[in-house]
Amino acid sequence: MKGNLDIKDFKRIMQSINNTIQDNRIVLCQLDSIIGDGDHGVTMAKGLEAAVEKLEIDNPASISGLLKTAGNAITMTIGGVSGPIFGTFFSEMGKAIDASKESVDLKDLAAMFRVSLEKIMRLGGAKPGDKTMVDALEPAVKDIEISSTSTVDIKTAMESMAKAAKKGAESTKDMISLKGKSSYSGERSLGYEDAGANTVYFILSAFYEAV
Amino acid sequence: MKGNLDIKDFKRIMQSINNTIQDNRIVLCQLDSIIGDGDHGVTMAKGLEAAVEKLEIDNPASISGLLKTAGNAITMTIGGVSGPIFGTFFSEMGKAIDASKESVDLKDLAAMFRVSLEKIMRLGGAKPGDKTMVDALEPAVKDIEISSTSTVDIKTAMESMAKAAKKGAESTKDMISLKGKSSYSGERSLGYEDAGANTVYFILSAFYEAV
Amino acid sequence: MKKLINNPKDIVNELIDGYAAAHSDIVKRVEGYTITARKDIPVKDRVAIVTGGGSGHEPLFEEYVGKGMADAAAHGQIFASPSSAIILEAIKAVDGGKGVLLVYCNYAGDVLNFDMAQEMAIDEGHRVDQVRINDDVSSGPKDRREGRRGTTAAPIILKIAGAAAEAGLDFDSLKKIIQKAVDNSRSLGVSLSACTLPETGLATFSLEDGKMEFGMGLHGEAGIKKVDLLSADDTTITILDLIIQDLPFNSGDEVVALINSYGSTTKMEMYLIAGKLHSYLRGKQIKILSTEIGEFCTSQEMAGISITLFKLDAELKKYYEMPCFAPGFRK
Amino acid sequence: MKKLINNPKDIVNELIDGYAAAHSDIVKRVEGYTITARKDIPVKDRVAIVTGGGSGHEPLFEEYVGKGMADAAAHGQIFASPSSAIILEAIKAVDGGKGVLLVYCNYAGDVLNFDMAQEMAIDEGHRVDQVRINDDVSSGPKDRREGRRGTTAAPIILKIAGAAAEAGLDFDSLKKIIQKAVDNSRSLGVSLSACTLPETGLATFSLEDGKMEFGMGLHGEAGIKKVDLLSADDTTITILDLIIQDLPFNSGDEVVALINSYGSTTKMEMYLIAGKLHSYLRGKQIKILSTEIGEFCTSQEMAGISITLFKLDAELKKYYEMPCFAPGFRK
Ligand SMILES: Nc1ncnc2c1ncn2[C@@H]1O[C@H](COP(=O)(O)OP(=O)(O)O)[C@@H](O)[C@H]1O
Ligand SMILES: Nc1ncnc2c1ncn2[C@@H]1O[C@H](COP(=O)(O)OP(=O)(O)O)[C@@H](O)[C@H]1O
Ligand SMILES: [Mg+2]
Ligand SMILES: [Mg+2]
Ligand SMILES: [Mg+2]
Ligand SMILES: [Mg+2]
Repeated sequence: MKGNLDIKDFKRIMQSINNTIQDNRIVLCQLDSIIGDGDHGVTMAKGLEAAVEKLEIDNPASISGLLKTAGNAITMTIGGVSGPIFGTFFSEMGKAIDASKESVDLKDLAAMFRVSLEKIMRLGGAKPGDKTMVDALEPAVKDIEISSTSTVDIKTAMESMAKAAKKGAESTKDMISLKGKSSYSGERSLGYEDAGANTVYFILSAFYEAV
Repeated sequence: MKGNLDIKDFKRIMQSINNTIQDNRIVLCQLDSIIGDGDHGVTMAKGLEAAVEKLEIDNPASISGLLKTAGNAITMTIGGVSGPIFGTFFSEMGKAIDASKESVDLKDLAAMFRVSLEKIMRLGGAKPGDKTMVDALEPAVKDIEISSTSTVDIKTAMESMAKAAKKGAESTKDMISLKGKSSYSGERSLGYEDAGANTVYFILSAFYEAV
Repeated sequence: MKKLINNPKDIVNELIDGYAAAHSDIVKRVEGYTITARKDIPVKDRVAIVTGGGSGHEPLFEEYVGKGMADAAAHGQIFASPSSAIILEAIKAVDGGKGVLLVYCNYAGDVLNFDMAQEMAIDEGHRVDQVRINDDVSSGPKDRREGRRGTTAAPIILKIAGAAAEAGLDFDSLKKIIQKAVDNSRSLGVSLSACTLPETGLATFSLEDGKMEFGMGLHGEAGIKKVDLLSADDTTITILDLIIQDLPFNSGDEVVALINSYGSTTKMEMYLIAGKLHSYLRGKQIKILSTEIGEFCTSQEMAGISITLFKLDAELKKYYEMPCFAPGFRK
Repeated sequence: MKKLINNPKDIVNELIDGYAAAHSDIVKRVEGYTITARKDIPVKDRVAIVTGGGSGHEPLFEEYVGKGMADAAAHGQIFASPSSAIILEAIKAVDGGKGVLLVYCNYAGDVLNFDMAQEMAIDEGHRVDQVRINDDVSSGPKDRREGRRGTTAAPIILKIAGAAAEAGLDFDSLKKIIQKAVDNSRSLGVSLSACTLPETGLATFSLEDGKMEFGMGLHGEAGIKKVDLLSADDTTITILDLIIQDLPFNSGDEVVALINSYGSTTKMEMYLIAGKLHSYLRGKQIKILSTEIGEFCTSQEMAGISITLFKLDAELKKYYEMPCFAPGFRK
């Protein structure tokens, strides 16, 4: 358990996220099938595979570079809504910090997630309550911001953040989709969780596990 | 129960045959599905419906004319193998007797069926054992020929003829098809009865019932 | 299988009316009959081509009626050849004095009815002869080719027939070149799922999960072998090997390759097959003039594909490349 | 659903190679990318058209690349729009100096990625603008048309765009006429059975026996109403009524009517629909210039059909009737 995360930690974290998404490919497709078009799991799996491969090849020297490289690989590879949205998730975290920064603490991390969330909301135009990944990410970011004002370590904070994402993902069950393919289902989207919101949970829990 | 059959009897017989074929449409399609292409029941049903309709319209004055009209209607309407083969079945019976003939007895009937059988075998080239309707018709014709040398009445003879057709149809189960669409199934046609052979049985049993 | 139909007994009739309405620039219905025909029949100064067969295989045959293809098609009910009466009517409708060639797929029912129609038409003073399409290598040994079924070579044969007729070939020469086109065609298909008869909703066969059947007929008649589902690549190679050895096609040959979907197999899958077909034939030094991909001859919504190879010589190539304008085939 | 595929992860890649091999007379692949393009790109002396979208809807989009249609199509994975990187590459590959118009179907993922690509291309000095196709009346109210999905009007819009580009219209005029084509198109579909994702084999929805759903999306997104299976005639009328009142189409209008199969619906069924469509529009005094029937935009092997009506004026009619030569659309 560490106070700060360095570039090696982030490499491990990205691998952990990739593994978790590969393992949950079908689950995520099934969630997307019910009210969307069913591709979310395979699309995300392709994106993270590409990100991890690109990191192998480029071997970026900084945390910032690593996160930007991973995010750009996702954006460049998978298209769909997930490509730009989840690509942005990583690349904006990278952009939020300086290339010279060799490690990040909990406060940095909270700030990075916040930047990411806001860019995603600007890019896709989704607000909390629209039944998207924002509904998992937004409470999760709030949660880590609270943790960052306390004395908990990163691991504990990430655990709590992942739990907040999980709760957020579950809360999408009672929402009517207003964004993306599931929005065509209108009221029929009630009663089912959003796929992308669950992806946020999987990403954050894989992050937590790798810390 | 009558010694001779007149034109009224033949009208009733044709209606009875039509009813029986309509009732067994699906059964005949199912038999044709397994080793053929599955249309035999609907094809025959269309043919007999057309025959009976044509008889209503033309109202032929003789038995010969009635059978020729019915047979031609089938040949003209339904195509496939069944059209020419079962059309010929009726029309050749009609051609076998003179237009002036007002009633037929058992001997006439046996001769008419024989003419029909031989024309069908020439037309389609099928021999007994090829797994076609000939395998029901041929033993049936032999059976009525035997009856016609005895003193039984037409009804009894037809009952026996239908039974012989039934046995003939059942015997096709152990044959490998050499004619028609089921011939492509080769050895895989073993174990299943031929559809057209069953049609012969249905025709003859409907004939018997209407006598 | 759910289908969008009206009165099940009236399907073929409605289908022909709808077809004639949709393509009224090219074709018409011969009123009162299940016959589709070019708008400008009877044809003057050349031999006419009549095709036809059972319905349920759309776009076969109606979409191959048009300029540079067939003059008319006689349609039977679903999976049943047209009656001789319908075929006779088609012959009479197109004959402009130079005679009529019947070009159709070799099935017992079709042979019976086309033969009868030919005989009747000759009795009525028409000049009529016929060529039977028998491209399906799975339906009989090579030394009994006359027993083989006609399948997806049909549009290619009709393309050649129509072009050669349009070019003004005399009756005997036309028959000869159509026969050569047939002799130069080989097809084989594979089925992955059943087709259902629209009138009864019954499947004409069943195929277990994870299995496919090579050589299954267009009506679900049993094929030559049932195997575990192969990849697109292995399916392509299996089919091509059987076709290539049958004619045989040799290094240096030039061919038309046609990839046909039986119904619910997607273009996505067909392009995977096209990719393998191209690399495999390249490896065998067989040149492809043209690749035709689509639904040319279906079995309702059956899943599966067939491949046809058509060997060209200078004459066939000339006719293949001539323009044609039918709803289902354009050059 | 059994499918003929190889490595599930490589489908789109192989599909594009197979497509380029099969139609090498017209198109090529832009090496290294899931992009199909006319062989003669970059185009000189006229504005270029780039289209694209998710795969799994073949022949959309690749078969609408060709002379008189799109210059290139950027392809995403199955049911996922192409990434901005791929779209950017397509823009760069076709731009011959007169700029590029992006013409694509309105889905959130496509909008995000085409927007990003446009921005990047403009940064790199290209002139780029876009028109979104949004013909599907079932996916939003009329007063929020900008939220509606793009569906089977795509080949018609690309036909107009390609013809007008070929005619040499300047950038702004071209954008205007493509937008007019979109504004004059309305579509609605009905689904009868599910589609499966080839990579997972999972169905994206299920539809009970005896039910059909109006307005279901091309990816199995829920539609506007689920009803008991209707006849072909009633299905046609239900769809037409919703389309006609939406634009609205009026007595005296002239239209192109396109009848699309989503996958396993047969030509047989489509011709029944064509028959009813013709008689129904005749009754409303709406004239049909041309009826296009086939698989134009599929959802894998989904059963169902859609109808598109496209209202012509003199200008649109002129461009619609100009020749075009793409693998999936010829005039
Ligand atoms: N506007 C948006 N902003 C943020 N996330 C979104 C937006 N629209 C959709 N999403 C997320 O994207 C997920 C769907 O991703 P994916 O299946 O890859 O996209 P597609 O709609 O192209 O199939 C949804 O579950 C949702 O969480
Ligand atoms: N050459 C033949 N002679 C007599 N009957 C035949 C011949 N070939 C096939 N049949 C009969 O025809 C029946 C099939 O009829 P049908 O299904 O209408 O024909 P199709 O093969 O055109 O689908 C077979 O069951 C068989 O009894
Ligand atoms: Mg999705
Ligand atoms: Mg049959
Ligand atoms: Mg049949
Ligand atoms: Mg998608």
